[in-house]
Amino acid sequence: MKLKYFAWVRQRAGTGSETVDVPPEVSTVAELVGWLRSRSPGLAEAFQDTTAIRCAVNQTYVEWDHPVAQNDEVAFFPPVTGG
Amino acid sequence: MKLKYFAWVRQRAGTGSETVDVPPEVSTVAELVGWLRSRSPGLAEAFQDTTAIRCAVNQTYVEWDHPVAQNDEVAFFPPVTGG
Amino acid sequence: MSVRVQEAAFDVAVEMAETTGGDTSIGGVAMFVGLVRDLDPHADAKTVSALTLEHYPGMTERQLESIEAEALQRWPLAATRIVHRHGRMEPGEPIVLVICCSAHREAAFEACAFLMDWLKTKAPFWKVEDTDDGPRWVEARAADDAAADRWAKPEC
Amino acid sequence: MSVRVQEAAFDVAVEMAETTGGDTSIGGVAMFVGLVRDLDPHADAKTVSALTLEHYPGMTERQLESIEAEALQRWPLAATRIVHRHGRMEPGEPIVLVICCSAHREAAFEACAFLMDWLKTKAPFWKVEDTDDGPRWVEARAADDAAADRWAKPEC
Repeated sequence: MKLKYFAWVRQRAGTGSETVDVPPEVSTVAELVGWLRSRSPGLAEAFQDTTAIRCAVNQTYVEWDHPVAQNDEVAFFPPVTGG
Repeated sequence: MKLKYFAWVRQRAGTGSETVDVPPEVSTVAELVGWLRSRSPGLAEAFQDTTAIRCAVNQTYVEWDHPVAQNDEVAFFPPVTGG
Repeated sequence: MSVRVQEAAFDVAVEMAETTGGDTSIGGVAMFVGLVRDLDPHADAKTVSALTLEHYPGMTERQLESIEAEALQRWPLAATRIVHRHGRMEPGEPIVLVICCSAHREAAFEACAFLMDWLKTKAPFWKVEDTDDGPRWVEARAADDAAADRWAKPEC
Repeated sequence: MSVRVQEAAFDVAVEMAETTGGDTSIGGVAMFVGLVRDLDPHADAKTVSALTLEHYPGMTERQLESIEAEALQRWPLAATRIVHRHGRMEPGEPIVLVICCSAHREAAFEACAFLMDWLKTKAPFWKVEDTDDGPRWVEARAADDAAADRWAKPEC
């Protein structure tokens, strides 16, 4: 699975993107976040308050109960501030 | 009194501006129009349908009962179509 | 505060740079450019080969300045500009430019729409179109009066 | 239909000419340019010396194209353009440009405001400001969400 992090999520995670093998029991965004928290202190800090984090699967905004699969591109980032 | 005509009012009047001595009994825009109608066939035609004509006295929009005086600049024109 | 009536065309980028003038409190610039269309939008849609704009020198500038002053009073604007052309223009040419600069985009957008609505109904310009059937004076649109009127009413 | 994400600045006059493309059915061009402000409008108003915009390459373009397609569906537009910059910018520099061309000014204005509201809430860009206290991520504004939401509701 390809993971992408942007803005302060990226800074806390310590990387902008990584490719990971997720355990088979991880089937939703929420479960993925739970698993990511356990991987490093940086990721634990990045995902401490998930109310401030948005998710996109394959470049489309999704909710936390959205399914994730091995070949997906999953991105995490704060609410956008463009324009 | 300085008179100005614009757009099709100008074309029908046959001139864009003229300076006239108005009789002392002409004291409002409506009275001025009545007097102008009698001055030439072109002016009579220009002022035939006054519902389609707007008036400005000294470059400010006015209604037909607005007073006019000898030194005023009085302009007649159709509804504006700028922009 | 800046109003111009001229025959010459204008460059939007130059006008915008002059209007913002390097004021770094400005966050948003709303602009509108009116262009000559080749189809008369009114009535029977004749093809328009050229447009000539007549205006009332002196009163035009007064009217534009008064409209601009009202916009500056109603919205928190850092800078505004109105450039209106007169004379002969061909389809595709710019007729009018309105620029409104503000810290916030809502004020810039609203003031720009307000100014255009008022220009259409208050600025002493008259258009004559050269059509297949010869020259024809453009008639005022009731829709423009309605658009201008909405700024006089309380918001719904 | 035209969307670009780039580091380079843009020239409004060139972008406008390319967008209208000599289409003489266009009567009105509404444009909006967002500029970098030197004051953080949020919270405690720190002085901003520079802004860096990070984005999500790939998703950004998809999102802008989808927003633009929605505008083209909702309003009778002859042409639209969105140019959004990323990277480092200083106060006074342009960040974003939206152009909407239509036969009628109402459609051009509304679509332009709609696109800006959606850009603010949907386009995956994030701003970090260099302030007196060091770099700081700009937080999303509730007012921007409210502005975007108004397009989802029936008119009052």
